[in-house]
Amino acid sequence: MLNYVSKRILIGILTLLAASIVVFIVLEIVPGDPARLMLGMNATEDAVQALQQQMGLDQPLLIRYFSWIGGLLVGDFGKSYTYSVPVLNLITERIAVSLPLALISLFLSTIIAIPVGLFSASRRGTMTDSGTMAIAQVGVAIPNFWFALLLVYVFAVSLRLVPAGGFPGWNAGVWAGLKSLILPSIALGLPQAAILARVTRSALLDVLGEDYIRTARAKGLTRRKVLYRHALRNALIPVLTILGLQFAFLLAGTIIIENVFYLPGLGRLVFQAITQRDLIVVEGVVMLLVATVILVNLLVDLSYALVDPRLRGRS
Amino acid sequence: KTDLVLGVVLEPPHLDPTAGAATAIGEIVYANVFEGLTRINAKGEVLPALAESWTISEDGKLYTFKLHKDVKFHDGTAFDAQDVKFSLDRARDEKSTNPQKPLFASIDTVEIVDPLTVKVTLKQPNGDFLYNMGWAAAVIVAPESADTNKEKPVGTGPFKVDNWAKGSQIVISKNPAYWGTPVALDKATFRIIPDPAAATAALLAGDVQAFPVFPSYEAVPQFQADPRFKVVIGTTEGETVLGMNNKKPPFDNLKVRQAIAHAIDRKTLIDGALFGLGTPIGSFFPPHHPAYIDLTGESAYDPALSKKLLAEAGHPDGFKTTLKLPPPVYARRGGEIIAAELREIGIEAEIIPVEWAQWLEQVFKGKDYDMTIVSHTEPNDLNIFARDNYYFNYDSPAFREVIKQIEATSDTTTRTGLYQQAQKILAADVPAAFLFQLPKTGIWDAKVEGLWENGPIPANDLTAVKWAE
Amino acid sequence: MNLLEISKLTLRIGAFEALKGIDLSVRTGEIRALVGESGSGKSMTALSIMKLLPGGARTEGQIRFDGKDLLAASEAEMCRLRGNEIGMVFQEPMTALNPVKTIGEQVAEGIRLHTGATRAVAEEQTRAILDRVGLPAEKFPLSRYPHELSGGQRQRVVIAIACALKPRLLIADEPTTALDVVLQKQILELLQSLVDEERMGLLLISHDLAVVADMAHSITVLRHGEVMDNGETTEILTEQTHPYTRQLAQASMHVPERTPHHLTQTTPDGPLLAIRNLSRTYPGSRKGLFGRDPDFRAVDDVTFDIKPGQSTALVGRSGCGKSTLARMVLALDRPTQGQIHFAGRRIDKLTQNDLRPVRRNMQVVFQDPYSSFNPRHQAERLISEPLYLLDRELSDTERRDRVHRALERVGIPRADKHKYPHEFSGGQRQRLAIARAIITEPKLIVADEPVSALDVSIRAQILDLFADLNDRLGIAYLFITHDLAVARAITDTVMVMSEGKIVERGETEEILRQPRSEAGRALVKASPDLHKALARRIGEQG
Amino acid sequence: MSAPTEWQANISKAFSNRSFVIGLTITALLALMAALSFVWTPYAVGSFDILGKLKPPSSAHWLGTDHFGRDILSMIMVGSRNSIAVALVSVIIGAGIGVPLGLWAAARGGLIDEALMRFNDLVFAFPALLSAVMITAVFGPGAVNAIIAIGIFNIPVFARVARGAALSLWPREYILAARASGKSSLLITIEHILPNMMNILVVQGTIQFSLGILAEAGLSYVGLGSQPPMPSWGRMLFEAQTMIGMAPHMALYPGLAIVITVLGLNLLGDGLRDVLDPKMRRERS
Ligand SMILES: Nc1ncnc2c1ncn2[C@@H]1O[C@H](COP(=O)(O)OP(=O)(O)OP(=O)(O)O)[C@@H](O)[C@H]1O
Ligand SMILES: Nc1ncnc2c1ncn2[C@@H]1O[C@H](COP(=O)(O)OP(=O)(O)OP(=O)(O)O)[C@@H](O)[C@H]1O
Ligand SMILES: [Mg+2]
Ligand SMILES: [Mg+2]
Repeated sequence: MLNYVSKRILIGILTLLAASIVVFIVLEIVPGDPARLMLGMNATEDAVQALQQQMGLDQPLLIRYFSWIGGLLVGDFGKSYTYSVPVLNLITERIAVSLPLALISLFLSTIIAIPVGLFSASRRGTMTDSGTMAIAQVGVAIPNFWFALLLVYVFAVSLRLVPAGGFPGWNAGVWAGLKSLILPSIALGLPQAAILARVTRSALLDVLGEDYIRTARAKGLTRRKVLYRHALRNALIPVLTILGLQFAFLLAGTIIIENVFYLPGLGRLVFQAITQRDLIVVEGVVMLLVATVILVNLLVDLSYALVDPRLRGRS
Repeated sequence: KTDLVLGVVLEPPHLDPTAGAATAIGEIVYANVFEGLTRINAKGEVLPALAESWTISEDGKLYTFKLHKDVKFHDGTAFDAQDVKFSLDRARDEKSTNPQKPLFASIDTVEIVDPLTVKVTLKQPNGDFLYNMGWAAAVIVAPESADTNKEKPVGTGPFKVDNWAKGSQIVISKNPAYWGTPVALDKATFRIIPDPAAATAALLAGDVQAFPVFPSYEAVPQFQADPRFKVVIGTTEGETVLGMNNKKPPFDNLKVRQAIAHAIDRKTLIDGALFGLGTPIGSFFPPHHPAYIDLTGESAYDPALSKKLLAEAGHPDGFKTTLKLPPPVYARRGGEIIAAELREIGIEAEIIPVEWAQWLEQVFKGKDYDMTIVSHTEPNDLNIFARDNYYFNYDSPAFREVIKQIEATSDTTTRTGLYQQAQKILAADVPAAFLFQLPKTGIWDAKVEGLWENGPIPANDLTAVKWAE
Repeated sequence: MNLLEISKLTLRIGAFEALKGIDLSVRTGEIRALVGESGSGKSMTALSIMKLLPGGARTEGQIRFDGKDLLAASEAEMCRLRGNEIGMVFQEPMTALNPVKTIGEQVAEGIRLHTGATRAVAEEQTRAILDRVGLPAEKFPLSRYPHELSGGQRQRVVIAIACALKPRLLIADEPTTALDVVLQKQILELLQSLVDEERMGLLLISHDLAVVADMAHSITVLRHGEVMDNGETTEILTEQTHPYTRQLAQASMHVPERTPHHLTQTTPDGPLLAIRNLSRTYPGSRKGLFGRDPDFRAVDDVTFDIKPGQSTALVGRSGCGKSTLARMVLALDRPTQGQIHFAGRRIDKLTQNDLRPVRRNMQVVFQDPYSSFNPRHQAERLISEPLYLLDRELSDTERRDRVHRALERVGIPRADKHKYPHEFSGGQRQRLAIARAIITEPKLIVADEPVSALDVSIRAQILDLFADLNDRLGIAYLFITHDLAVARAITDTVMVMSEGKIVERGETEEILRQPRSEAGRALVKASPDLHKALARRIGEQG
Repeated sequence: MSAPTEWQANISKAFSNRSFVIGLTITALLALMAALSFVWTPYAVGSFDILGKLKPPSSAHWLGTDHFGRDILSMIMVGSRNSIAVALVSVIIGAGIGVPLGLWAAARGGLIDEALMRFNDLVFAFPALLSAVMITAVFGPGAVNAIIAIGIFNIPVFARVARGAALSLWPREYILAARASGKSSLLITIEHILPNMMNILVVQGTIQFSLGILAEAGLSYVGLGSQPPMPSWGRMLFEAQTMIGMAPHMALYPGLAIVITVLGLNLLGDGLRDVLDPKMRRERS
């Protein structure tokens, strides 16, 4: 087990390293000079050069790469070109929005999807089942940004129940903060819930076809008891897999949703940083996201072992 | 009520106007946090600021500024001639990263006469000097705080920066130790809302009470119809042009450029891209300026003429070209309309959207483009057509000569004549097709008073803003 | 009154009539065998009793359990009966247990459900029943998960679940088919003793007469959803009045006619296949941070010869390394140590290309007639695949001739060559597999359990075919099986394998009569044998 | 490919499958609409009518007009071409590169397999939209770059599916028999492995196709997809966003077009899976 984890962590680190090289190279060939962008159309050439020097952009590529990587190792993400504050500060400020957003949507989609999946599976073949699954099928097809648009139109513009967007900051109070995350979380979470509900249902149905379900029924368990006691836990593996994938997806989904609701999250930071050619911020955020995805995958794999004892002793 | 939430579209990268060109910086700090020797008011006039008065020598080369006394920076340090010299020298320095370095190019020396008097000697007379000293890039900073102003701006203005939640909002509050007339607001919050739809929603929902430069033209009628809001369509210094690469065939041919200019229907363009809110221009000059002359007739919409000109230029069937568009909505939407109109006369313009960084790199610096649409928002920038190596690749000795004369003249009537002469040259040479003056669409709560109606420079001067009873 | 009384049970699934008016009864304390070929409806009968039929199944007729009509019973009543009054054991021990629950939980679940016992009490009972089925808690703690048990042990857990509450009727649907003969014997004995002890009725389902002949008091023979024959075991087996029963019995005891001349034949060239000190190790699975299981020797220092035309059986319990050995012989796997010589040439180090002439002379038949063929190819293309090994490209007529000859030899009409695999029956498919193996006219065929997936009657036909080909074409066999009856039927010599080693070898008859090794004795003792069972029955009756 | 009888059986099974029939109908209508748009649309999509802008649906403009007075129905029709082309080509790219990679890894195992899995990890580790943003930052926005961005993400998906399917096929006895017939891995892969996983690939292809439509819409929505004058559903939504208060129809119809298209493809995929995927078939019986 330990061995497995350490191997996975090693692979994760190698993946991160590869990712860092890819990101660095890709961003290196992005056209556009951050210094010129900052100084604008009236700037003189020597002012631009002076600024490049200040930012360290005149150094050769390799040196910049290694000093950046070296910094990362000690937790120093470098200093933003445009904001000229440590990238880490920017990231931590933004994570305070993005992470709750992703987690709330994940929570939302889970608490909706799993009961719906169970409900549908337990009524397999009935009208309720097909009705629920038809709704889920439509849910899967809805692009989250469009859904977001409709939500804003209905709940913020027409009914004025919630703010249309923006984030007052957590110092304005937890409730105020949460309130501004409600619509975005729904926009992100509901389409995901549809996917998850379908996966839950089909995983349950797969499991319900297994021999041990028949054994359990032969013991005298009712259908419902079999569903909860035997099927659910076995169906969790595919559900967990999708949950893991979804988390990565939600993180990416925040990029669009944060723009629709003008939330100051990581997604908008990275978007803005790319247009401003604040490459060091882009690199930092990308590394963070990649690391998160790797970590989440690892956690999901470890949680498999929690669910399924067969995977506990594996190499 | 003594607090106000304002919406701004762009977040400033930092808050030091002497180190970055972003208009977003000026929109927060100009006149609120930082002040210069002079300042520019809502009408575009030059007024005294930290310099309480000045004298100009006969030859127009020596300016003697008398400074206000008892002025303190936000950190409590005193303001004096030392700071003025430091600021001006720093901006002119070889290592300077001031975005508007040309503003200081005419300065020869800066001398301290006494703590409240500064003498500035110019290399040659400059009619715009006092105006230039009123720009955001020319504000006075203290040597102690100059390097940290990006994050913790320390100025002499009536507001101090309280808090900056990156990506979300910037809060400024009243500076009780201000040397001048105290301001009415205790607190102002600039909320950053880049998305037009969100901006509309935020105003409607009352989350923000003022949007001095509202990003969505199409939503304007909706607010005009709503008595809760005041909608003010003002002017800006933004002459919007369809820039053409004057050295690159076929744009090196005057007839081709004329054909393009005549193919554009400014009314359709303004209706389609700006929902009717811009003013058409026929040359590179703001319509609100006293020296403005209407030259739109020179390039009136006439597709038949365009086709004829094209044929004369040797392109009877038109040609294929590209149109690089930076992100603003006037460019992207305008570009779509212009491309469609050019298609009518046979010119197939492929639309290439670019980001600002790319635009600066490829179009502005690299001159690697055929056509582009951009708004030149700097005030008093007629001279860009006289610059060497500017991205239009326009080269007219006659025009240069006129500009040189303007710069050396302080007399208003002479200048007016020269300005008009310059406008005519441009309208005839068509180095770019002149489209419209960008409007400033301000929308705010009907009870808010004192916000600028026009945008002579990018600023949200809050010194006179208050809530009506 | 009978404990279970089924009368005129008809079962329809969609338009298909799976059961057509079945009559069947089980008395208290009786062991009733339900025998029949695959698809005859045995499992459907069992599931009808439990009312656990697949969706869309409709039943008619009567199933009386202890006088109560089960078909009319509500689902709640059935839940009370299942596991309490009627227990069921399923065929596949590997999948019949929930992999994520401990065996303790799974056994205790039924106890708690029906008796409402506290956790502690239920645990006590669980211990007792697991102990009874031969899984004492000292050696097999309740906290074990199913994957930590072997197949035989899992089947014991399934039996423990079914018998935990001492049901009055136990249904065992092919409880041993997935196990090897030695385990099969143990499990059957366990069932027998449980039934004797508690005086349960047992409905024992099997496709093999020989398996049940020993145990059952009475037998019902099923075919195509109809009862063919029904009666006391002795009567059924000795008199064999019903033709179908006779057919089944004869097929079980079938021995192909062979001329054993090959055995004595010696060729000057020496052996066809010579294996010397062959071993294959699999790396041990990793354990924890530092350790790793020791390497596992699946085949351990094996040496033997096969002469041209000789038919050799390789027998042994499941997992002893038979298939591994076969794969190495076929050069589908490389040995860790040792040498393989074929027709005088060392082949274990040859490249794929150099192997071509060898492969031409050595073909293979696998166990599963269903997965041995690419479902997308026609019979002609399937069986001509090895022709690829010939040095020259065959003309179309030559190819067709060869295909026809091979089909003819295995007894499949030429016209069928355009059919797809799913259009053949299991037995026909195995004939096709043999046709594919002989199309290059090889000298050796390696057959890995070629008949164990087939019903007895079909098995007999395929064995005849193997024997015939051996006779007519002089092909040598390495015949892998765990079924001694099969070995006896068609091989000259036999090798007994145990834990990777060959522990005994010799002439088939002799070894099967008098095995000397322990492994050999266990195998022989456990093998179901209709002859012996019959003899015993007749002896008992006097 | 498949045995003819199997085909016939599948086809009749398919047409009694509700998901398949509905999905196929929607998809066929979409394809028809795209094809029709080449020869006819109610209005030309390049012509502006600024005076007639933002008109709600009427008999002249069934779905109303946009901010330039263009006919939204015509834009949606022409836009479908764009969506289909981007999604289809990126599926082809993904399958064309991913499937051979997956097959190769499954046939060789060992280091190559490991390398492929790590490559998959790497691509999967990047949030998709982020990479698309980076790719378009380098090459500029446009349909071709959207295709590349989406296509790159399809590669590991197909590689993984192909590898998984191939790994489950390799131990089959008919593969062993083919090996015993001396056939090379390449030949076995072509003759036996690939044809037998076609079903799974077709199903996966449908799924990726519908994901591609969604992805293209997302990219266009943030301005990274195909550029004007080519209409695109995502960009139509982007433009509608600021006008949702006065012209909700501008946001409604392109969004519905996306939802219906994706829904149709998903239903088709579900239906195909029911019909073709043996695992599901077993589950049903
Ligand atoms: N779910 C189902 N739907 C339709 N037909 C089925 C179903 N399950 C079984 N059958 C059919 O019912 C018949 C009887 O099947 P059953 O499982 O009882 O056979 P069996 O005698 O147990 O065979 P085996 O020895 O192979 O287990 C077979 O023809 C089978 O194809
Ligand atoms: N690839 C492998 N890796 C590790 N161990 C293996 C591998 N293949 C087989 N083994 C182990 O080697 C032993 C022998 O396996 P083999 O398949 O040869 O048995 P067998 O005698 O054919 O059994 P059966 O009668 O069940 O087919 C078994 O314990 C098996 O678990
Ligand atoms: Mg059965
Ligand atoms: Mg084996």
